[in-house]
Amino acid sequence: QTEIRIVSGQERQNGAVLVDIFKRFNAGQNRVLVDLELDNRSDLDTTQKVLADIVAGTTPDAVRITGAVLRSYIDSGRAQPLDACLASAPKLAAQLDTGLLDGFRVNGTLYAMPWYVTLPALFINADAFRAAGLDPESPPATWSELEAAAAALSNGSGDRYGLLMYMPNTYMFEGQLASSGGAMVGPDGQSGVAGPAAVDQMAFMRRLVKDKRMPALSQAVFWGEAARLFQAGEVAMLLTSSSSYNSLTANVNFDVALAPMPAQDGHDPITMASGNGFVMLATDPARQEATCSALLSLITPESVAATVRATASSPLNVAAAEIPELLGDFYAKNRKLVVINSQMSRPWYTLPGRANNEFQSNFGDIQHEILTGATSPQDGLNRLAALMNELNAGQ
Amino acid sequence: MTTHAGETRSRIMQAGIHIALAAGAVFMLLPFWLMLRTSFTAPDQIFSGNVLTLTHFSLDNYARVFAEVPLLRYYLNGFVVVGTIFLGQVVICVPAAYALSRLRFAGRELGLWIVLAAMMVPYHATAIPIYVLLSQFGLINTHGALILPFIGSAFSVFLLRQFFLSIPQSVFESARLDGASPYRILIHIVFPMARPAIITFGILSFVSHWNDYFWPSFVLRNDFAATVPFGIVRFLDQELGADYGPQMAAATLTVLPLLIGFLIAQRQLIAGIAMSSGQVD
Amino acid sequence: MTVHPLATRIGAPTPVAVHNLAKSWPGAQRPVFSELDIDCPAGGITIIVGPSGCGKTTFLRCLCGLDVPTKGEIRFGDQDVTRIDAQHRGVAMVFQNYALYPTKTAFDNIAFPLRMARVGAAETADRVRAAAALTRIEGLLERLPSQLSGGQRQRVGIARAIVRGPSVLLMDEPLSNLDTKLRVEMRAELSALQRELGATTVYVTHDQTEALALADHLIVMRDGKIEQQGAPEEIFRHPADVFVADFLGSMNLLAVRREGEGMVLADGTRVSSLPGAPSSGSFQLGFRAEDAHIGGLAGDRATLPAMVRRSELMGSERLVHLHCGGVALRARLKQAVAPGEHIDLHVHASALHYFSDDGQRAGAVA
Amino acid sequence: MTVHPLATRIGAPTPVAVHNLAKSWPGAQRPVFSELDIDCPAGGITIIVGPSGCGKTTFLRCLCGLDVPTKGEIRFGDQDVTRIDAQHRGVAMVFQNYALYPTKTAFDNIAFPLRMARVGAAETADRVRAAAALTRIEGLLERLPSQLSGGQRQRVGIARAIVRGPSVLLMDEPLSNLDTKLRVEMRAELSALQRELGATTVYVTHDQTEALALADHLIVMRDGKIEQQGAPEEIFRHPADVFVADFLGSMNLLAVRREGEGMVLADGTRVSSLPGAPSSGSFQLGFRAEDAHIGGLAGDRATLPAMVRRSELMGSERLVHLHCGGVALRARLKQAVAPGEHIDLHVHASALHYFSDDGQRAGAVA
Amino acid sequence: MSVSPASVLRPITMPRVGFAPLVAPYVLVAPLLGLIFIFAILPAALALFLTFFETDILAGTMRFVGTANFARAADRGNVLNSLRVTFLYTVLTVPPSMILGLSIALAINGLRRGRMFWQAVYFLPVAATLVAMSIVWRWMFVGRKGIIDQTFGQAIGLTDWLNSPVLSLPAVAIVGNWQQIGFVVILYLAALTAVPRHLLEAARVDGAGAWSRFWHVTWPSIGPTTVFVGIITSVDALRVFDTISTMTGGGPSRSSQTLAHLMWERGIYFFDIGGGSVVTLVLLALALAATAVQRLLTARLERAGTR
Ligand SMILES: Nc1ncnc2c1ncn2[C@@H]1O[C@H](COP(=O)(O)OP(=O)(O)OP(=O)(O)O)[C@@H](O)[C@H]1O
Ligand SMILES: Nc1ncnc2c1ncn2[C@@H]1O[C@H](COP(=O)(O)OP(=O)(O)OP(=O)(O)O)[C@@H](O)[C@H]1O
Ligand SMILES: O=P(O)(O)OC[C@H](O)CO
Ligand SMILES: [Mg+2]
Ligand SMILES: [Mg+2]
Repeated sequence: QTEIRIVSGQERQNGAVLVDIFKRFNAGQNRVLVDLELDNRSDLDTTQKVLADIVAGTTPDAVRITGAVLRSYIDSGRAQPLDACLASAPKLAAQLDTGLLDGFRVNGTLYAMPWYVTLPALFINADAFRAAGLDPESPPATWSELEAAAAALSNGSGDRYGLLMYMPNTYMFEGQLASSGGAMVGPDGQSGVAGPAAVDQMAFMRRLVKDKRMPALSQAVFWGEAARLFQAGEVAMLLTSSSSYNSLTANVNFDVALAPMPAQDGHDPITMASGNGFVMLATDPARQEATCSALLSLITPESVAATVRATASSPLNVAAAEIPELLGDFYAKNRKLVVINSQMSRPWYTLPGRANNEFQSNFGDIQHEILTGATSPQDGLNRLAALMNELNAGQ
Repeated sequence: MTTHAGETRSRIMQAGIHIALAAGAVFMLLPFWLMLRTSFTAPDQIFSGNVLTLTHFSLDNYARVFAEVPLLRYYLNGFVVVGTIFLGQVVICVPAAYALSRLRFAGRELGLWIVLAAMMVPYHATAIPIYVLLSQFGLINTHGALILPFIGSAFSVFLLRQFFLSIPQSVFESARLDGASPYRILIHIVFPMARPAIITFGILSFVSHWNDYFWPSFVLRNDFAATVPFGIVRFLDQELGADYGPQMAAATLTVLPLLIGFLIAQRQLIAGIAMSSGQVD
Repeated sequence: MTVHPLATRIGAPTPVAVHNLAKSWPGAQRPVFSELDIDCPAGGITIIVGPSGCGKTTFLRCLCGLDVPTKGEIRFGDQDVTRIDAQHRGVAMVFQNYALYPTKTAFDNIAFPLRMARVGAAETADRVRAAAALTRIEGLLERLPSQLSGGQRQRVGIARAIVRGPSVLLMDEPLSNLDTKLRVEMRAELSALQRELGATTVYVTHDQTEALALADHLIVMRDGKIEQQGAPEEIFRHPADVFVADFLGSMNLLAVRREGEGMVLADGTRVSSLPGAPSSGSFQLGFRAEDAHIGGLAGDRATLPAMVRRSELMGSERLVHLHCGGVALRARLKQAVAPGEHIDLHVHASALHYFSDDGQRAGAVA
Repeated sequence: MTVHPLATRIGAPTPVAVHNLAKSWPGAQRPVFSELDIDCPAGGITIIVGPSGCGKTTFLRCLCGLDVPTKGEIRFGDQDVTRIDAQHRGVAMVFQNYALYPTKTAFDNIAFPLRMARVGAAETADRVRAAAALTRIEGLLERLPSQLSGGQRQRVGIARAIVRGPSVLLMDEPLSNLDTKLRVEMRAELSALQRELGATTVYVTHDQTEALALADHLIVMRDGKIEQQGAPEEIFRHPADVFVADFLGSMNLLAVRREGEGMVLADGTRVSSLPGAPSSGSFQLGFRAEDAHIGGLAGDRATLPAMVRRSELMGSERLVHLHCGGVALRARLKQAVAPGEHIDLHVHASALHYFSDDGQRAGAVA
Repeated sequence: MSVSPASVLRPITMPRVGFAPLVAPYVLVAPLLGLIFIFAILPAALALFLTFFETDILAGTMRFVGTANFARAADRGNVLNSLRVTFLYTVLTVPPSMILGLSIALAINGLRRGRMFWQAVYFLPVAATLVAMSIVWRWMFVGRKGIIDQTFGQAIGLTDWLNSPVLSLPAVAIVGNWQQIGFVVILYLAALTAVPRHLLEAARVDGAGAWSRFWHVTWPSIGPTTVFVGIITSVDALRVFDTISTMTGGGPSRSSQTLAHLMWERGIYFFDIGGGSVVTLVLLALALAATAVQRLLTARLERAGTR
């Protein structure tokens, strides 16, 4: 029996379901035993540990990652291709949503066994909507509607805001940018983050902040505050990842409605898909095979169904959504989620090599400076673009 | 009469000091009150109403902590880890501090410098090499990883050395003349005398390792050897924000044994430090 | 079991001798002492007196091995122990500041050297009790040092030093913290005890009374030099110089000039002359307070006119402070005198000491 | 003659008196002292002697205001100062353990009370120099206390106390750490200085020599009670009880029975009888070491057969330890005697003291 | 008559002891120095070694790059900024902790009753779990709804601390003070109990008032403790990480990024081991300087014989 070690962070978000999946896997055969290590912190901390493991020579066989760090694993040559693995289970492979699957490929090679994919959604405090004379059933779809609704929902004194539509990373930014016709990387291979679409977006958000329609949160307090503001009824619309669905709806005493991400007037929304998959680090063929078999158990219809129920993510395995006893009735009961899953999406861009974190962190800082008016949108984004080019060149 | 005037004035002074201390105590205790208040408030009430008052008393958060976190195991681990570190420090640091303060030998000044420099090295700076070392010995995920790096505590040596310097050299010389070897001096004279100082650094060592989160989170991958702060972090998620209720309940449960311990050992602590920093009668 | 050579003393006490001993502290300009040659009589008490800071404690520390001399050798019997570690020298020492173990009871403090020598429990108890009895602390054995008064602590220190019957016993001002009555008593006890134990004892004090009372061999030190050594009586009677004369028994000293047959003090006061006085032009005249008298005195004598400044009662006598030719003198008199009174002091010729101008003994007492 | 720079107090010296003073420590079973009535003569020296722990220091602390008495009143002149804080009483004190400020030089230590009183720089320097001269530490003014020997520290402490010319000066064993020679000299200086300053002085010591030498008014304390107070000469000559007799001048005491005309010691040794001895069946006989003689003595006298145990040189005399009828005695003799020798001790009738069995004075010295 | 003491106290033989006195000091310090070598010196040396390499842990490669890491650190590394922030943080924590700690200790020391109670109250934060407490503090500092903004912040017109490049560092410093004041109080209380009582009394008799007594007696005698506290708090300021990481993440815009945080960010978060090592080097240099200062100061105090 081969024992393989799989590491995953974000225990609160999806740990329980992962435990279930591998428990079933372990029970279902006796060639491979999965030793799952969960850790309840960000993926960043998980990566830090994996780094230490690599140095120490105790590299795990697979590690769950998000798109944000996928490139680091690939570009360093650590991540092992998984095309052959997936091909070894043709039936399952056929059931996968090819669009979502693309998010896990780089230059045509599959580097992570997909597990789930989340898209953004506009979380709406339906009670507040009604109180402000708005209809949660017809949520804002464009920036101008968004701004109008935010104006109606905020009291302008900084106690109640209408909206929170950014993140301290490029997840939301890139979605808006793509929707407005921009791109992170221009056709010339240079950074596109200082283009007019990006500047427009930042200027729009700065206006919302200035008018007290939207709070400006710094990176460190962002995640806790964003959730708290929404749950406490201080922000009526929260544009965030749908993976927050369960936790955001659990601890509130008001109705939550969901809507697709709004886009700039005159454009169709394009959202970023945040992939959650497993990178294989094992290099020994026998271990690779064992790891492969374990990872394949993640994408069975049953597993995907369980995952979707737990995380409100998009179903990777199309079969799962179609089989009534798996997800069919889930979507019947949670119609809101259908709305989210029907958004157009693209994989979330990350910088190559080891540069993404540094870029993301600088993005968060610069965005905060722009939102608080410490720097102008154009200046800030120019700085960001310069850094991005430098980082890309350095890899 | 003068008596009365004097008495009254000193009474007013005393009352004034108490009031000033109470005002400062608000600052010191407010976070604790928020912690307690949050831990006793039902999850959906935490952000509503006045955050300073406790209106919706509930034990749900504690129930969740006990349900979701193997707190007893953490306590046990905590005591094992902290206790072993303390014993190790006593065994390693007391002799070294004695030698560095009261024995003459070539290289003593160099040894002192090494100890002091080690006390200053920020331990995040050396985390990865230490990790590699521990893993070479298969210690990752074990109690050993939480214990070994802290046994050679430069801080304890520093504190103990201050203490030994305050003991007249003639006491040690006298023991030499009485025919005791350095080892027997250590056992018969130094250890009994160092008791107050040992208690002092014991409390400080206990507090810092009981509460340490960085290191356990770095070298542990599962609950096997996890200490109590793990229980708190269980309810913290970088991307979703914190689950404040249970988290604060866990924090309360973490601090509790320390507080009880401190209240018991308080008198000794002061006495020990008093000796480390100066006069012995 | 191997027996330590130093501990095999059977019967004969160990003589202690130092030869050409010097000690300098690193960085100090001058040595604490140098070229010290001392022979401590075996089984006797050698007393070192001298003003504060003259190197007494340092010398003791070299003897017991706590400090290493810079030069010279230390011999216990036939053995050169100069480089032997303190722990092996088998000497016992009573420290100036007691140096008791604060966490041990008086009993355990006293028993410590025995424990270190792995002496059995019964013998330990016997010895501790004997040492405690000698130092009169039988009732205090269960107390911690912090519960004892200064004098009691000192006695515990002495008991600890004598409990193993050391062949060499060093004491650094062991009685300085006792009151006069107890000091006199303890002094007698210590002396009796020392004779009985036969330990070669080196005893440091700055109290000349104690020094004269106890010494078999007396050493007067000053700034790391030996001013005089020998039998105490001899030193007292024939001090080698004014320092010794003054330090032991505070001699009155007057600078005098010869003038014809007589002697004249600095301010011109005449002093009746005497046979035996040096013939040099100027010298110093010394006599002790107890050798001055008023009223009839037969035989050769010097007479000094003096004025009474103050009189102190000293038991049955008086210590009278006088002025004579601008110099302050002291006399121990039976008679009561009033301040302001003018009297003639008589000193018997045999009680007069003469020193040259540079302080060396010049004439002999008859 | 110029006025001493330290003696700048104007007006008559302040008498210090305590009435019915008592002090108990909280929790202690018995008070340290109670019902103390003392009148310290204005401008004179009152000396308190007594064994360790009898309450001397505590009494001084009440006088200077560091401790508050439990009962009774303290008066400086006409003023009741019982409740006035130490800071404002204007008394100066020399502490038993020096209490020098370790981070200040000797100069700054001495100048401290002047600085606190905002005395100008020039006057401060003058006064400090005068006080230093009196205590003979002129050369040490730049040193820190840690660089001074024990005796030098004590002198700095004295200088600090006298520097502001206090009207009330308290000294707690100010000379205990000096060597005999210096002690005798300092004692004289202190006494002269005190007369010049005219400060009412209360002086604590456990050295009876010092007590007799300095006191204008002497108080013998024991366990918080006054055993006897009065002129020192009077107390020395007529000790009220055996405690005083023993403590001041360590009197030899012998329990005797009348037997017919003679007196018999406990072991049956006969002592020649004398007129003036009490007629009661048993009592105690006392005499001082310096009143014992061997050889011819005219007039009424007691004769005691004794055996020499040990002889200590004490300058020109010897302190001889003797055995007489199972009791240890001391005699100060001029003659040299050998241990083991049997001698007859003679004591003049006028030097004999009689005490009843319970220790009270029974017969008077003629 | 009883037995003569001398017959009881006859000489005893002393057992022979080997070379113990010569080797003992080394035997006693060896375990400690061994552990320190393994767990502090060696890793620190390694960190220094790595400054000259570009290390990619994921790829497992190491490339000698000379001083390139230093150049990058100077250029993009924000080392200067972090030096400034660290210095500022030191200024914001060391003197206030010491002054407040001493004042509180003096106040408690002057009490007739209730000393134990107040001691415990002020020590409480020392015993608290910092991970949990910094979350509480972050929450207290949150803009508008946080307690700070609602009370004190509004009163003095300083709000939304954590989002402000000016106030975020003071916010962390407040927590730093809160955490360590109790420790300082305890250290000073201990020192105050050791102030020789007779000196205070002597000063009283010499006519010194409360302030003079403090300045001339108490302050000099707690000198060694002051040095000790200064060193300890400075070292803590050099290493501060946990509160910064949970409360501000070094932001906004690096306004609260101390050296320790920068070291972590570059070395671990940005996968830039070489760049992180450069920061480590700076930190170690500061630590060594602090060691030297401490050694000089205390060596002088030890010699001055204040004890
Ligand atoms: N460790 C040391 N380093 C440098 N000098 C020292 C040291 N110990 C003592 N001394 C100096 O050596 C000299 C002799 O000191 P020592 O202690 O022997 O004097 P002492 O005769 O015992 O005096 P006292 O009667 O005051 O005890 C003094 O001047 C002293 O300052
Ligand atoms: N603070 C205190 N609390 C309780 N008892 C005390 C205190 N200070 C002194 N005493 C007790 O009061 C008694 C008198 O002490 P005091 O210091 O006055 O003695 P002393 O006559 O000065 O003795 P010595 O000659 O040894 O200095 C002693 O029995 C002592 O134990
Ligand atoms: O948690 P995920 O995978 O939905 O990630 C999307 C994040 O919110 C982007 O940081
Ligand atoms: Mg000495
Ligand atoms: Mg006293």
